[in-house]
Amino acid sequence: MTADTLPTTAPFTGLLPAQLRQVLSDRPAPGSTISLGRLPDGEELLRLYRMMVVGRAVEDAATAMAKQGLMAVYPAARGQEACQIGAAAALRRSDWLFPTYRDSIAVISRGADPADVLGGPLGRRHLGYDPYEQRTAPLCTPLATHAPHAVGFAHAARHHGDGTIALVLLGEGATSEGDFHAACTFAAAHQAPVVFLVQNNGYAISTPAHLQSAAPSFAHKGIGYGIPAERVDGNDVLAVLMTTRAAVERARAGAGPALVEAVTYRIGPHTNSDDSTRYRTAAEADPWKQKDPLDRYAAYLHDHGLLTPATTQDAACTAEAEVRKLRLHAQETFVPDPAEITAHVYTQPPGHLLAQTARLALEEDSDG
Amino acid sequence: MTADTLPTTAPFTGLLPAQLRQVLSDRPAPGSTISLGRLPDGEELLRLYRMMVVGRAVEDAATAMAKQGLMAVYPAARGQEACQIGAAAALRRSDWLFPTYRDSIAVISRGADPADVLGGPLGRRHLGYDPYEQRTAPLCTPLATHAPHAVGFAHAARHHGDGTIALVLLGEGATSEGDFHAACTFAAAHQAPVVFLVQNNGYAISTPAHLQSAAPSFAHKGIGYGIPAERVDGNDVLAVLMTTRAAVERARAGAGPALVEAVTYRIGPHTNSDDSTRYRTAAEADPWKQKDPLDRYAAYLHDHGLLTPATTQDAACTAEAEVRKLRLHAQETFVPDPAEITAHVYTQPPGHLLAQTARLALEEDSDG
Amino acid sequence: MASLAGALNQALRDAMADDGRVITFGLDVGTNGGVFRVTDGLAATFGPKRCFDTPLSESGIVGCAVGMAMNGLLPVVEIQFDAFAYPAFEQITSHVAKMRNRTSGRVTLPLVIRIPYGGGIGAVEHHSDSSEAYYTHTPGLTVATPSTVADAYSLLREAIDHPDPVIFLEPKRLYWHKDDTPLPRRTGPFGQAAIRRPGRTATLIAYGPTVNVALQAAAQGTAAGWDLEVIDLRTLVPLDEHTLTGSIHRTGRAVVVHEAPGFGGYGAELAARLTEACFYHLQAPIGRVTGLDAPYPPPLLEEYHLPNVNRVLHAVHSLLQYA
Amino acid sequence: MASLAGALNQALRDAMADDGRVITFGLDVGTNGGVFRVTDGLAATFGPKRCFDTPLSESGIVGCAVGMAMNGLLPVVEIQFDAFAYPAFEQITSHVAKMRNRTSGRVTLPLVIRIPYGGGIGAVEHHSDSSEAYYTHTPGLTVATPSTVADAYSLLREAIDHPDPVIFLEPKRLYWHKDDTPLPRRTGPFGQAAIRRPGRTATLIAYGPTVNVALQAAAQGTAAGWDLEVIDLRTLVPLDEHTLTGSIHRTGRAVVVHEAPGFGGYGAELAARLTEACFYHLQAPIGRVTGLDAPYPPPLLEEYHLPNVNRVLHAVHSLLQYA
Ligand SMILES: Cc1ncc(C[n+]2csc(CCOP(=O)(O)OP(=O)(O)O)c2C)c(N)n1
Ligand SMILES: Cc1ncc(C[n+]2csc(CCOP(=O)(O)OP(=O)(O)O)c2C)c(N)n1
Ligand SMILES: [Mg+2]
Ligand SMILES: [Mg+2]
Repeated sequence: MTADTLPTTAPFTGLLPAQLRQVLSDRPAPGSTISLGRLPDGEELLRLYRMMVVGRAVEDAATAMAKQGLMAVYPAARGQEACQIGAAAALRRSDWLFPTYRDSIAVISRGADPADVLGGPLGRRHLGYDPYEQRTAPLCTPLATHAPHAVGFAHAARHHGDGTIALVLLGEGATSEGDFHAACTFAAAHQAPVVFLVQNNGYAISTPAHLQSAAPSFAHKGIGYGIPAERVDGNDVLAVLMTTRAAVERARAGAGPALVEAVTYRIGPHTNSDDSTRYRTAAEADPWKQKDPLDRYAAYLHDHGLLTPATTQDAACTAEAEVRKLRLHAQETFVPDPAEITAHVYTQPPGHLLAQTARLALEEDSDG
Repeated sequence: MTADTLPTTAPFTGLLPAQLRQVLSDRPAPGSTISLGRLPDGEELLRLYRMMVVGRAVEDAATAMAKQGLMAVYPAARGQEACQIGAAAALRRSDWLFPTYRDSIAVISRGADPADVLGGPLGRRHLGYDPYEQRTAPLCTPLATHAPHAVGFAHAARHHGDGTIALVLLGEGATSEGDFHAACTFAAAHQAPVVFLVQNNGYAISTPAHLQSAAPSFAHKGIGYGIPAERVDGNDVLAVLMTTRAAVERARAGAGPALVEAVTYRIGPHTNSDDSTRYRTAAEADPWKQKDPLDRYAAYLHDHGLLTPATTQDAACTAEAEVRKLRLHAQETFVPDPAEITAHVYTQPPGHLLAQTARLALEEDSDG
Repeated sequence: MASLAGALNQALRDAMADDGRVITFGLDVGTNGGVFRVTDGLAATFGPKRCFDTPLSESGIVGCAVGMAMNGLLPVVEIQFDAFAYPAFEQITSHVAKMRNRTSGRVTLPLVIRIPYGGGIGAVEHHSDSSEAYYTHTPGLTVATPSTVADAYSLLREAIDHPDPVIFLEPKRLYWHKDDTPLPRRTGPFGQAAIRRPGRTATLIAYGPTVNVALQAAAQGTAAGWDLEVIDLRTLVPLDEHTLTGSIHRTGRAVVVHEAPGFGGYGAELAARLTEACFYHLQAPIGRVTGLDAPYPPPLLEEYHLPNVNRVLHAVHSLLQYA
Repeated sequence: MASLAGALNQALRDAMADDGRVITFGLDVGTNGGVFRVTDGLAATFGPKRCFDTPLSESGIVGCAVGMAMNGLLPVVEIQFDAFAYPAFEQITSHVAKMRNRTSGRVTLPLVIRIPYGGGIGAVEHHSDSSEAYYTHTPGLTVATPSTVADAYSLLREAIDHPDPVIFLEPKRLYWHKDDTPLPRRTGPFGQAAIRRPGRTATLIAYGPTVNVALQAAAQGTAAGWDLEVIDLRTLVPLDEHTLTGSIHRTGRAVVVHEAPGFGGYGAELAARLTEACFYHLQAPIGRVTGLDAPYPPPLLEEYHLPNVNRVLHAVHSLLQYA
């Protein structure tokens, strides 16, 4: 696609998606921000950069830690940093994010501690952060099931009239699940202020996107619900941010839900226990590596005179510090407390569970 | 819509539906068959007429019988005869139909005995006909769940290479269920020879279609799966037949699944135990009564010199005979056999079920 | 005279009047007032923000309720019939039941899923399932089921007040059952079974639709000189073991009566648990009178499937052959 | 030396070679050979018509299998993990289980739903559920679960040969378990439990992942002078009551061991049923050693959740205090 074929219409004005939206160059000539609205200011641009550098570092560290056995498993988002950081940045602090297992760094970019966000993979608890504190729902594993939650949450927000928006992240594979369908149907029928961001990273484990759907694009799924949709270059953090922000703000203005397909690529395997050489060639990733979201964004900042040695240094240091903290946390001895297994099932546990908990405590006593 | 705005493109050539397709007039000037292909011949036209007359009579008799307590419940399709008869007529004898609880007369029009087809409502068995004999799946109640069955069936047909097509009937309400989504996704991904016919009769029980979906039409749901779709006047038996046949034959030719939305109206309540005055005015039905599918078709046949007193007489007599047989069947004394409850659960019942069946037989003996 | 459906309606109405956070939605619950009329008039009284219809997806209904409960509302959703909760099964098991636990108690879900259940109304297939065992086996769920008009009101109010999610099973064949209990009235908290009839010969344990069957059996049992105790569980989770073991200590014999298939049914848990708790007191194994281990039959066969007075009396008779 | 996963792979391979109607599909089962490699190489051997990947919807997978089974194929589908069968729950309960019954035996569904289940592999949430009780309570389903390499092969072949739908539960922590059983070998039909270790002190009843736990407990129990019998059920439906009652007649005591939560678990049915069948032979109530009544815990806590040798021995000890 060349610059002159870029969409010239404002986003979400029709039911069919426009062509792929880009801001950053993936070619020598710079891209175009046509009709996506005002660019973020310099400070926000640099904050995004720092978040992406931190995100990349956390991704790589977590993958290494999973290989070392310090984590149960890690589903890395290497190559998807622009989707994750760009999408989360489109939210106000008061808005809510509904992420999947792959969206750790989106959550981290909202301010949560990496050690908390990786609580699940670290194996000590199901979820490490407080959803209300982070205004972020639990990282969700059963595919697409968090999408109706976001719709209900947004519906309630509209009920309260508090202007909160819910942003759902999900993979292109998850769009095939019934709950994606339910979520879109309800969102549109009740005009809930919710935005669905589909990260099309090319694969659902080993299954390529073209086996997932025969639609012209994942954005084309919007029209069947009456939800306006856009496609965006998912390795272009500014396009993701600006398109998602357009969606978020139109929802806030009462215009209802929107769908964004961010086209990207999962550079690594599905998780550290997946062997992607079984189903794709290494060469397939090459063009995507050329479009590395971090490199492209750095080039953009550089072209605009924003990337000074100081900012680069600052980002690298923050990243290093976060990774160090994370590693230290993972290496701390963990003293498991079996009572945690039954402690949170009910507010008031039923008798049979209390009896079981008591037996468990006895067991611990006799062991200890 | 006036005749000159009628679609001029062949059906299923694009991913977006054309405008409403019609053949029969719903105004003084006759409609247009533009690009739907060749009209059925005179014999088929009259067969359709007879089926519609029989269908209407069975609908009305069944509703009356349900009110008299001769049936558990009856979900009438009055006003939807054109959808039901037209759609079923698009199939070859070797093709399979996957109907819902509301599609009794579609099944009857394939040759099944009304008393068998109404076996469920009559309360004696879950299903009265042999699916393999009628090449018709059981009438399905859990909404949209039969749609994946049809896709799997069609997939298997393609596997066998036997040219069989599966046609799914479902209501517009059922399109919101996850299984509709799964069925469309699988059908398109595997290019299964299956056709989805959505009877948009305006309501899902009391819920109007516009609360069900915010899409421009139910046909617009096709594009999100990469399934070409068409909208058709559901009270126009020829438009339903010809559009569905186009879909069926293109599937047979290997072009994959298609979606048809037939726009119609449920003239009566949801079932005899529903009170539709709670949620809609009687006046709302008036324009639809003007578009009665039977009247419109009779007018067409009359205009084309096909409706002789003999043919009218013949249809009326067939209908009367069918209704008489049905009533007689319903009034026959039914001697329930409790052993039927456990007889068909397994090919080889497990021990605990055999023991239960034995106890049941003892009970019967001691009672009898 | 209120019917059970009327009592449920009044419970919803009172809860909605008392607390603006209570909302109710589902299929046909708005204008139409629900297919069993349990939400009759609520949309008119409280407006479409508080009582409304949804698109036709049970997973959407339950999934949205989860999000709403996370965001300050108290959703009470209606599933139209028992078997139509199955499309929402993943939401129920993986989220409704687990949310509190997986967030270490940080996110609680105060929501109620109302499900008309059971048979006896001559309905066609998929409209008469007794699916309680799926829910009672799922940790994190609280499961209540009323058998009286007073309990219908009171248990539903308790369910709405409850901090955790409640599966509220409404015995549909009792919807039109009336009595002259004055409402509103609270009958006791979750986890408290009710001894509907005291007795010494044996204990009949029932809930929801089978409580009346047990009571009728007890009444007829007097002819044989039996004095049968009838316990109505009211909530299946939490289970009132105290009342049950107390009763068995007195009677030495017990029969569980439920409509669901027996194999792996809730009665199995009762039998296993109470046998363990009362081993020395039991004169006979705990009997189970249940629906057959078959899909719910067509209307004209349902009477052969459902537990009835004869089968209950037969079970008591069998137990009395021991010792 | 074949692993349990390898035995399953060979069973599929042999069944597919023997009968052209057998096909297998699901998530990532084609090129990737399944996340547990159970379908490894099948797409290469039999081509994409016989072994293929599907879009990401479990309801679609099971729903399509129903249609295929109606149309002359013998589908064997893979669900990736236990909890991901829940989106297919409506298809399983309302169609897979009921089709034969609702068509009065005219439409049978020869299909197999393979589900890796249970914990013990340090997996994150939603990847370790033991959901057998949902299936065993649903009339119309047949439920099998192997604990040995030989049974993995044989039971899967039986399942594929079976005329009715089979829920085939694969204990994921045994996938890499190897032994030197020569394959192929048939080990006995559905409904036949195996006495893995004869004994006279008490009967340990286990299946799938807990059979080895029971065997280890039996081995350790000898130190206390106990001679424990270990029975592997192999199929949960049909249940081999004969072998179980025979064993209890000899031992007078029994403990059920399973990973699923105890409340309303399959063990409840065993306890209830066997107590009724063996009332006079039981010296003590039937014990249950099960997972806790909580959602499956995070990896570093799972050892406290799972039945283990100590808990089994403790249960035996408790039973021996009776009489
Ligand atoms: C209901 C359900 N089925 C299956 C899985 C197993 N699973 C985990 S991730 C995954 C692939 C998801 O692909 P996609 O939605 O594209 O997200 P991505 O992993 O690419 O980020 C699968 C099948 C699951 N988590 N939930
Ligand atoms: C899964 C499921 N949920 C709810 C129902 C109850 N129900 C029966 S018919 C119906 C309305 C269906 O509307 P639509 O699909 O438009 O078909 P129509 O009845 O108009 O023919 C509902 C909600 C059901 N049968 N299955
Ligand atoms: Mg993906
Ligand atoms: Mg409708």
